[in-house]
Amino acid sequence: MEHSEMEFIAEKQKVKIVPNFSMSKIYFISGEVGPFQPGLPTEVPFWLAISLRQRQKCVIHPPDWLTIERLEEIKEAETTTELFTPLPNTHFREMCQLLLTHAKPNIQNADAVRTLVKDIWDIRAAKLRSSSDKFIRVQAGHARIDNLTLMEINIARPFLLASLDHLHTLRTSKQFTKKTRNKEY
Amino acid sequence: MDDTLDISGVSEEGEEQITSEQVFQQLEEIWVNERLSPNLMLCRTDITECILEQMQEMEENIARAKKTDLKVSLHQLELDRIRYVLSSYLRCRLEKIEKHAAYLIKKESSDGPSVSRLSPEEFMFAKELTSGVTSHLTASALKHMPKNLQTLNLEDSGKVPNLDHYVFLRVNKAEEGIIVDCETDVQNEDKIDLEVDAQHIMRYKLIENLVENQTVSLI
Amino acid sequence: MFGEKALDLIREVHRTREGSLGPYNEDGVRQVLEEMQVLYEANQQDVAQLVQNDSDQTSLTAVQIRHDSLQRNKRCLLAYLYNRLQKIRALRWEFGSVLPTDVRGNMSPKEIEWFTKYNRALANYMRSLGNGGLDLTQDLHPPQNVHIEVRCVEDKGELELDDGSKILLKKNSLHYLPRSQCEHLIRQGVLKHVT
Amino acid sequence: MDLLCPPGGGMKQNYLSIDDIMMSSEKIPSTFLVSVKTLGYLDPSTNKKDIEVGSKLDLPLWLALSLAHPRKKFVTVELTKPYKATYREILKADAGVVNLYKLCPYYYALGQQQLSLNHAEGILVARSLILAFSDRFRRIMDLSGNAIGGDNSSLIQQFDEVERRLFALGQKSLQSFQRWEVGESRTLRTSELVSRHRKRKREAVD
Repeated sequence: MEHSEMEFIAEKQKVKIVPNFSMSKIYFISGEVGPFQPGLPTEVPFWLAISLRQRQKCVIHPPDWLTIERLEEIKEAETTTELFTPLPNTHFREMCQLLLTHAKPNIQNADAVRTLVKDIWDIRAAKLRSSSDKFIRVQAGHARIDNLTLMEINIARPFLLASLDHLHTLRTSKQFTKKTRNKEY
Repeated sequence: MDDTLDISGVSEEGEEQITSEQVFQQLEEIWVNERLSPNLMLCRTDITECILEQMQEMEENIARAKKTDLKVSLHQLELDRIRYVLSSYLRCRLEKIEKHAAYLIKKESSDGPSVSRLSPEEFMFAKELTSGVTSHLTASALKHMPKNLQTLNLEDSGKVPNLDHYVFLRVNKAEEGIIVDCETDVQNEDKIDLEVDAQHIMRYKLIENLVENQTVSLI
Repeated sequence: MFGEKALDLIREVHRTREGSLGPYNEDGVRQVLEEMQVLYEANQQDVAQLVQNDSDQTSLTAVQIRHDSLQRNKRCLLAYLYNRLQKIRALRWEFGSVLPTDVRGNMSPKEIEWFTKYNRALANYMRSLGNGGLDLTQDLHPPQNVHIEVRCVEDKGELELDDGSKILLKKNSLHYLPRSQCEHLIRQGVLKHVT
Repeated sequence: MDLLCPPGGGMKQNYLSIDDIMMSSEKIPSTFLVSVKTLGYLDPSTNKKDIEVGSKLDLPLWLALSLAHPRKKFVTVELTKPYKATYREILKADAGVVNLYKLCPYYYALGQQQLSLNHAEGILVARSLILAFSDRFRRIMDLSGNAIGGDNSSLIQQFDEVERRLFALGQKSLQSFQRWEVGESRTLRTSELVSRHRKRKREAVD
């Protein structure tokens, strides 16, 4: 899928906003939100938060995990283990991107946060490359990939899956030689 | 204004009530699965028709309402989002149907109506498509060939979905003893258990029915 | 070797696989069909002789080679035609139901006929969705805003919007339009999305 | 990807595939076990009327596969050079530096096709193909992940057709991620086919 579609799916996630207007509940097809009271925090899907923000109708509050402290912990964990550590959100990258774009004033040390997110991302990308290589080398037919986030999967998908498909046809044809070696077909 | 835009649960005769929210969630689920699976998945007109109805109702409400109203424009945005998911889902199906039309038509008659992959409209489209391709190939080449070479069997020469394609998946419901063949030199079967929330890479063929019954989701 | 002319057609498709549709090679197709006719007639003669003298293994092999060559030529021709249809199909989704004249100029009359049929089948299907139909050639990207700002790249005359209002698409004019109503025009390069 | 269809049942599936047709036109050294009446002109090395027993001819794969079929045995075929022991050894030593494209643009696919010709070495060839790909995988992955901006055309030239497709897939995904990262994917754009078409038209006018 397109990366922008991953973002689109991530925009379904709830985020805390503080509105500056009042409005009764909205009954969307995809669920109800509100009511809205000026100054009273409420949770809405991200796409709605962005739209309200663009009209200067609210401020968006970042989730607890988008802090330097928490991200440094994650980075530390990511560096010290060989496996992928669990990230606070399966849409980690998309959420960070959306928050840094639309909730920047409410994020403390936004630039440092951005750098940390990038660092974590790069460490994991390197890990993903070496584990993909290992996967191909041992010729396993199956792998467990817990804690990989959806964007990571989406970036790796076309290349990795096509490579696995290629390897699979090579292995199938090897079996084909074995099966047909002794008999006419 | 509020009341006109209120959408209550959708009732299906004799079945438990499901809300439009749940229907939309299901649409998103089948959308992603369809996008990531190598073959055409079972047809879910129950979901798409329900969504189309909901969308139409909302469109009518919006058309009646004041354009400048904030709430109306938010509803419009949601509508655009839903239309995107639905269009992308149906478009993806159409692409697969075009690719495997002859195969799907044949399968439809061999599988019987209980496991329909094509909606009646999709079936019609597939039919028109294969007949168009056949008559083009016949008129442009086959009928000018020696008699014994004029046959064309699109089902046989057409493309078949590659069910051996690898996929990423996440487990929704636990399932034990899934066979994943370990294809090293020694061919022996390897079994694994699927734990909830675990993520795997394996060949689609091994879990095809688990995707259809939503035990696992493609990611 | 037999089948070389047919392979030339295939190479042609291979060379232009990333690009637009090349001109229909009517001459090439005719030459392959001619080669097939020659192969077929030679085989007819050999088979007639084989019937008279069934021990003649040497012409049996020749028959086999010509038979394989006939099948090969057939496969190449069908693949040539089929892959062109695939490309024409892609053009339908990019350009819309009316193709530019020079693109049409590269199509054979039968390909144009196929294109018309494809258009009709697609339109029938899209019309069947919901009450008012659903245009699947739109909404190709996830929406962000209901309205977007666009600049007109060329003079295109009047555009009537769904709500009945009309706007004039004049070169370099700026407009704020519902995304759903200008997506096609952006894809076709008439409007440019300004951000 | 069409190129990724397994051999064996693959021919039917690939009937209309351009790549498969290109691949099956590769030449296979064959020796005739029978003579062939009147088709001597197919052998450019002689002026004889017939193809005689023992004639050596490079036949396209599609024809070699048929004539070498165990039920017919009209010809015997030799494993083509790039799959023989010498080359297998080179690949084994360092698969990464070999220019596969030069050996055969469809290196893996042609190798697979020849397995079905019952060469005694079949299993060795099959193993060599698998090892070659596992060895080269990392390089293809890394290049497709780093190639943005830089000129890697010389390195890509060493990739066979499948590898080139894989490379393109990886690169496309990464480039589109970078576009997304800077917010460019939010802008609606003219379709690529349309812009290419317009560009060509402009060039034609100039």
